[in-house]
Amino acid sequence: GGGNDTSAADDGGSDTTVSTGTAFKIGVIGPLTGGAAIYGTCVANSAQIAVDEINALGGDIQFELLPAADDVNDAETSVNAYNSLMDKGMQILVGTVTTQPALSVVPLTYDDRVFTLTPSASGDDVIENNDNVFQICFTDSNQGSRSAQYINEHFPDAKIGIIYKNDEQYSIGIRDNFKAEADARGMDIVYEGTFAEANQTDFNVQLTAAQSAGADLLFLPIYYTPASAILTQANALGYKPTFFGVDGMDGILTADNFDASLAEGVYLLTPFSADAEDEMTQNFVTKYQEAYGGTPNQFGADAYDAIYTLYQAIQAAGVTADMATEDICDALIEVMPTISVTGLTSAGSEMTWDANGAVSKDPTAVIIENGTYVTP
Amino acid sequence: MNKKFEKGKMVPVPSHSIIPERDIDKSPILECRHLGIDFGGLRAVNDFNLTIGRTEIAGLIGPNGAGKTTIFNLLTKVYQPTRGTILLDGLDTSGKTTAQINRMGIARTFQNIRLFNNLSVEDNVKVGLHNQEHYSALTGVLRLPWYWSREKAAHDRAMELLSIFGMEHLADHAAGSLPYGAQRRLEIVRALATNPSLLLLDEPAAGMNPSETAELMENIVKIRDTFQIAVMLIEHDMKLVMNICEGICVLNFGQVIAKGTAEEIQSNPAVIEAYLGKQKEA
Amino acid sequence: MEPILKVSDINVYYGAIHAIKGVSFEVNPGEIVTLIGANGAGKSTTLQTISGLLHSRTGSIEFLGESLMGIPAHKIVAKGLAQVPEGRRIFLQMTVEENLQMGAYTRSGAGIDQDLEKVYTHFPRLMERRRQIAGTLSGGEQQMLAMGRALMSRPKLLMLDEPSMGLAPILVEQIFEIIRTLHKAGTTILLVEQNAQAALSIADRGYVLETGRIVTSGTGQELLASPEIKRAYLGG
Amino acid sequence: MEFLSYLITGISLGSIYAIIALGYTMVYGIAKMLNFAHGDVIMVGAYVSFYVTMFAGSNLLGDDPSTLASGIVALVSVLLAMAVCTVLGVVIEGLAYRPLRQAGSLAVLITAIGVSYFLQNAAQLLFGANPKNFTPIVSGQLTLFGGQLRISYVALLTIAACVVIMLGLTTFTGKSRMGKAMRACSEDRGAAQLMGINVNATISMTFAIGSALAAVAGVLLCSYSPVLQPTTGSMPGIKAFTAAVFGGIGSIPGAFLGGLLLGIIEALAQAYISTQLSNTILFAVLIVVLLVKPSGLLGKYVPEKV
Amino acid sequence: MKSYFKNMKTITKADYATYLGVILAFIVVSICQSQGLVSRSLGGMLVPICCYVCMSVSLNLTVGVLGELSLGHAGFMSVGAFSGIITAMSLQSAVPNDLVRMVIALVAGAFFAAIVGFIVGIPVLRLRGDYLAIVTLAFGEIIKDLINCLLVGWDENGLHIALNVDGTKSMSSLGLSENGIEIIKGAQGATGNARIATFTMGFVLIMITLVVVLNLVRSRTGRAVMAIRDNRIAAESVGINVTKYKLIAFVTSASLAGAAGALFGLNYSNVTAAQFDFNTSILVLVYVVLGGLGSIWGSIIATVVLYVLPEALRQFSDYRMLVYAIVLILVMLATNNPQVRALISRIIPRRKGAAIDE
Ligand SMILES: Nc1ncnc2c1ncn2[C@@H]1O[C@H](COP(=O)(O)OP(=O)(O)OP(=O)(O)O)[C@@H](O)[C@H]1O
Ligand SMILES: Nc1ncnc2c1ncn2[C@@H]1O[C@H](COP(=O)(O)OP(=O)(O)OP(=O)(O)O)[C@@H](O)[C@H]1O
Ligand SMILES: [Mg+2]
Ligand SMILES: [Mg+2]
Repeated sequence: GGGNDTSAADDGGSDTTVSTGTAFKIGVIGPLTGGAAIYGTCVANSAQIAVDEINALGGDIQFELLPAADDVNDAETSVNAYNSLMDKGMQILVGTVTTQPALSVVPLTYDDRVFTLTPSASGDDVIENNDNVFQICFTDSNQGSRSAQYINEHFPDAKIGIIYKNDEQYSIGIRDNFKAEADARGMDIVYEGTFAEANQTDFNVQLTAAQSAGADLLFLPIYYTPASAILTQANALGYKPTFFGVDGMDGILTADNFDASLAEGVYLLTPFSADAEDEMTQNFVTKYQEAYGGTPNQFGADAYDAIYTLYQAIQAAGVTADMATEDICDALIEVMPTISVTGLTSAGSEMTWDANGAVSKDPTAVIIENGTYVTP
Repeated sequence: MNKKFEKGKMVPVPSHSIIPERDIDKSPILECRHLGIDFGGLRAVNDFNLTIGRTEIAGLIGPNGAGKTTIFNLLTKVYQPTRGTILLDGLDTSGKTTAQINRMGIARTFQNIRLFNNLSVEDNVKVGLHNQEHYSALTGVLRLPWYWSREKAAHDRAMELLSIFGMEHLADHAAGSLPYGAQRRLEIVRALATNPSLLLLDEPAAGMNPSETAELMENIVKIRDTFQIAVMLIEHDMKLVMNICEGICVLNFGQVIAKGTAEEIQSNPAVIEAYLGKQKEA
Repeated sequence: MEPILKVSDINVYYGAIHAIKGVSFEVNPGEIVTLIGANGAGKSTTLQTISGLLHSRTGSIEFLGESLMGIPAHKIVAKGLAQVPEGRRIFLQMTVEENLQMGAYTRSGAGIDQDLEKVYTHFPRLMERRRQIAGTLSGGEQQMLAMGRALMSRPKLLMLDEPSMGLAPILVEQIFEIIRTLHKAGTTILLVEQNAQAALSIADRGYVLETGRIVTSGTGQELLASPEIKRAYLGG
Repeated sequence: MEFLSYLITGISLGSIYAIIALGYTMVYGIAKMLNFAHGDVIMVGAYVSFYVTMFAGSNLLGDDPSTLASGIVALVSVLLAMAVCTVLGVVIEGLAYRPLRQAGSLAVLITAIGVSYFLQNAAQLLFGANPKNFTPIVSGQLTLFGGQLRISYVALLTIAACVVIMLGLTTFTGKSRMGKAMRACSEDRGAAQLMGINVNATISMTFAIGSALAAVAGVLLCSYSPVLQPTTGSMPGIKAFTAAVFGGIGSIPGAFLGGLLLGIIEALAQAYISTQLSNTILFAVLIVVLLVKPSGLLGKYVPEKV
Repeated sequence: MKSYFKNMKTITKADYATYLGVILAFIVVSICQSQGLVSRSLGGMLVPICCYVCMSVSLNLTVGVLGELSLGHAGFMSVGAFSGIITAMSLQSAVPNDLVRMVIALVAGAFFAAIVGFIVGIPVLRLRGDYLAIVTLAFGEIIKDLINCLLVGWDENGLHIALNVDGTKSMSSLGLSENGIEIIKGAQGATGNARIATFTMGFVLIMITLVVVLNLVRSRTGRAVMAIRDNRIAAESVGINVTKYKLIAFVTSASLAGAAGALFGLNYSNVTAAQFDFNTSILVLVYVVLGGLGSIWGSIIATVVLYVLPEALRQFSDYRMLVYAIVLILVMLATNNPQVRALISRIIPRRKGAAIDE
């Protein structure tokens, strides 16, 4: 632990206290309630783990993680959440968790000159028209075109079906880029079906249609909750195409009571696997399970990496917590393109950033075999 | 005499009239010809013919379920007639809506009181004045001078009308909170506010005690005299009907069984049998 | 003789309105007792308080020697007290026959069908319309139905709230005839009427209610003869 | 053949809507209130069934349970879910709705919304935000036409349950003493009391039945589409409300028909017109039907006696 | 004239108190803001609060005054928001002044919402009670779905609009020129909007809404509308054209919601159709009912309190929505408790003929 000042970091299970003035006040915004709560809570918890680790190092750089602010995955509430964090003196924002709220919050952080590092808001627009926003996750366009490329290379004759969520930017963004790339490569897309927040548990019609259109590879640029329903229902229909997911698919093996055998042979592009053998992942997953129960998903891993990235950037920039927020911001913007970070989600290599804020790490495809991710 | 009112027979005006002598020089205010309506299989009203003079007080009586209220509903287009025509002041009313009928000159009260319960007594009357004191919604929102002058006129007129029944002091009360009798009177005032030429009253004395009824009788006559309008009323209180109705039409099973003056009706055996019973009084 | 119904010193409020102010009266078994009074005097309120739909803040109501205070309305019916409410309040979307059956809700099995027949003989019109939806009946027909329905519970005390309202003269006579018949058959009746003349002439005793208070009482004949009553309620 | 499978999808989805709608219609018809918390009772029912099955799976049944054993577990889980939901429904009614008996219908509506928020958020705290994958109470399917047409047993069970419940409720409200008491309460509570009907008990009973149905619906819904989370009930709840209105709210056969049609329209619209606009099509059909028949398909239009 | 004023006294007093309260609140908040006494959190909520106040006051016109349950009010807000944003974004170069552009956008929002309100209103108002509720709900969902497919861009050739029903179209199919702006991108909504809404404008909009609603209610039109609410058949029998007055109330309500929506849209750099869903309609309905049907100042207070409440409850973290739900239920139970009501009516004496201040 750091000093013995009374400004307790938060109520999130931290045993560290930090001295006033030397700790960077970091805010997290994400959905803690509502339908997307699972992503937000995982981010908040994982960030806490990373912050505790860094504070425990006892170095000059200490973090104070403000209580995570709930945005219910809603653009309007996220602005309120942001303002409430600003009232609490937030200097750096790790957030938001999802794209739509990010689009509302990012212009504000830009105006306020608050350095922003989003773990998982992957929309291309999130880092457009600003200099202070950086992503840990890869952008939707990146994933979409990479997926198309991979499928084209490994399944050249695939008849492709796509099921995506038509009221979520993440899903649409990946699908649009996938389609553009696929069209450019002359790939054969035989079916496209959509669903919305309101009916994201029933896919019988889409699956029947995909099946009768002869799709033998289903591209699913969606999160794992609806994906688990798709796998279950496809199985019930006796429809067995190759499923190909993106990073949102990560977590499917840990979904409560999900019959993991259904996910056998599913491909996905993911930077993170909770059962990877490396020490870093094991450490993170164990801590997470101890503190919060359950297995963290890729959102959490991104958040964990975000905190460490921040740590490294602050070191590189040599900023201190007593500096003005905008100075911290400018300094960090300066150094971001220069640092390289190894993390849970960098797939063994290093992450670097361009000046625009996009991360460069290669989305790698894995296949689920015997309940674990394997590089095919 | 009775032969004149034989049902189903087309006879020139004003011989349908219950008392043809009244307003003999003027055309009748209301003429119903072969009016009828069915509810499913039930012929609620059939071949109803009636003519009412300009300033006549007419009574419509008959056993319960005879179709009296239904006739009011037909006249005011709450129900669309299955058969027949209604002429108001010589104009055909077919295809008109209830609201249009009111603007043409028929106002009514209801057997089950229908007031605007949450509005004040004064506002109830002002709603009745809706088409009398006219200004547009925009004028109202912008409160142009015209708004003020019309509102003042409406207020004055409402108070004047309420004074017929001496109800000015109740102006601020919510209509729904009034005693039953006062509610019935308010309904009449509201109907009068629409400036009708024919006023239909459905059981105006129901729920009133005899002294209140006596007062009501006077007021109905007073209303006819001051406004020079025709009044048609449904009532089971024979004292009221026999005393103020100049002509009475008796209905049974949707058919007219008798028309005439009070004396004629009271001595008509068919009416006694179907409706009056062995009368002791009135 | 023990009164079948004994009301003493009840006070009923509608929010801030004090509608019944210390009313006391009693009904003896086999009697017809009538409450008369102008509009808004509190007659209906009194009946509703007895049948448990409204509650008195003070006093007591005893029926067959048992206190009714605090007993919910549905249990009071089961004790043999039925009310024909003002404004009929029949079940508009049920058929005529279903309405009558609802009247016998507290009873089981025996005699319901006979009673149904009895009601139909009292009111042949209801027989004709037994399958009609009650909401489309005429006013008078509905009144008959409401009375018939109350009779179906075979009440020991029947409370009638303005049963003649809106009825054709011939039916008014009939209604009073029925009241007389019921009375002869041993039913005790508490009658509220605007038609004071008719009510007082069949009543054993009557009470006059004015703005929530009982102002006079006496036998039916006494009240009929009283000049004040004549002026105020008989349109004399 | 495709058409048939879409149709069957539609019918089984529609049957679920119908069961929920039956609960809605019961409560609406009798208590005259829109119980927007109904959808969340569904969710609670599903969670109860989920945990019972989980518990049995890990503690009672072996690795390879017999069909009979898992069948019994399924049945017990449904019964327990019904029991819990019945109690929940009665408690909600007693605590939140009964005090509002004299208040306007909108006050009750808003309270129901409050209850709905409460149940959803309580569920998130209790069960976590992580979605559960629900194990269907029956698995397997009927294969017809040499494998071209598959009908899952869940679908068959749902359809059968729906028909049985509809018939049962129709008989119950039409014929039984309690059923008639319910109809009487729905029309005029004061008059019903004068008939000797215990209004509070009757309304509690209505909620008990409605909530038990919600539990059944919850289990079937999650057997059909296996993702269970705190918000699971809200959209089906709204759809079912729509179905109830579509069929004529207050009418039991109407809720059945409305639910079924809604499911079929939704499935066919998704299959043949647009998955994007399936809700739009569904709601557009609803509006058109209501314009032609303002009281819903089977709603009885009792004209106001003037 | 004098006696007339005397008669109107009680009503106008309540109205003027409402105006005065709003003006005072605005002045106090503005002063605090200039002194730096308003936290960012509260400051950021001022404009949305203004929007929701207008929403609830206008919904009160439909629900409280007209007496029809509408579950799709957010749909009109949505129409207003997007038409407002399109207007403001297209005029960015033509009308450089933010204030003028904002006013034009608000008018556009109100106008288009009124048109949609009219189209929806004609069929909808033939229905009654809960049927109306379901159709407005359906309409709200339809609007949401349609806007989710809507692609809009602007360049010097004017507006480019496309409906992406089958997923085949994207922003590029609009064929915008080099310096065109993408305004609405389907489900992603409108992104990159200029945030030009101000608290002052919000205040002005509230005042306009209040004047329109209160003056309408106190006029011949308002009486007709309330008469229809209380007894449709009786209203017809005194010559009131029921459809016309229902429509007037409904369209007015819709267009005020549209203006509120436009202001809302101009306050965020990103607005999506999904934000104006059924839950938002319900939220506004909660404000209205909690504030008291027909009570304008009640709507205002309920809106402010309930909007701020979830924010004030942030310290409860995970429990905050649970606490919110409990507070909501308890308040409903308390305000409808006869004893509490009697107490309130003793504290705030009411006019005997309570019409709208009930
Ligand atoms: N909407 C309707 N549907 C079916 N039948 C109806 C309808 N309205 C009235 N009736 C029937 O038509 C007949 C005439 O009813 P109406 O109300 O006109 O009687 P009335 O003469 O006014 O009787 P009362 O003096 O009792 O009020 C009755 O038998 C009634 O049942
Ligand atoms: N629900 C109510 N709310 C408020 N006041 C009421 C209510 N019901 C009745 N009152 C008032 O209580 C008093 C007594 O009313 P009640 O109905 O008992 O009179 P009544 O003697 O039966 O008159 P009527 O002959 O008109 O039926 C009246 O002043 C009436 O205005
Ligand atoms: Mg009648
Ligand atoms: Mg009475």
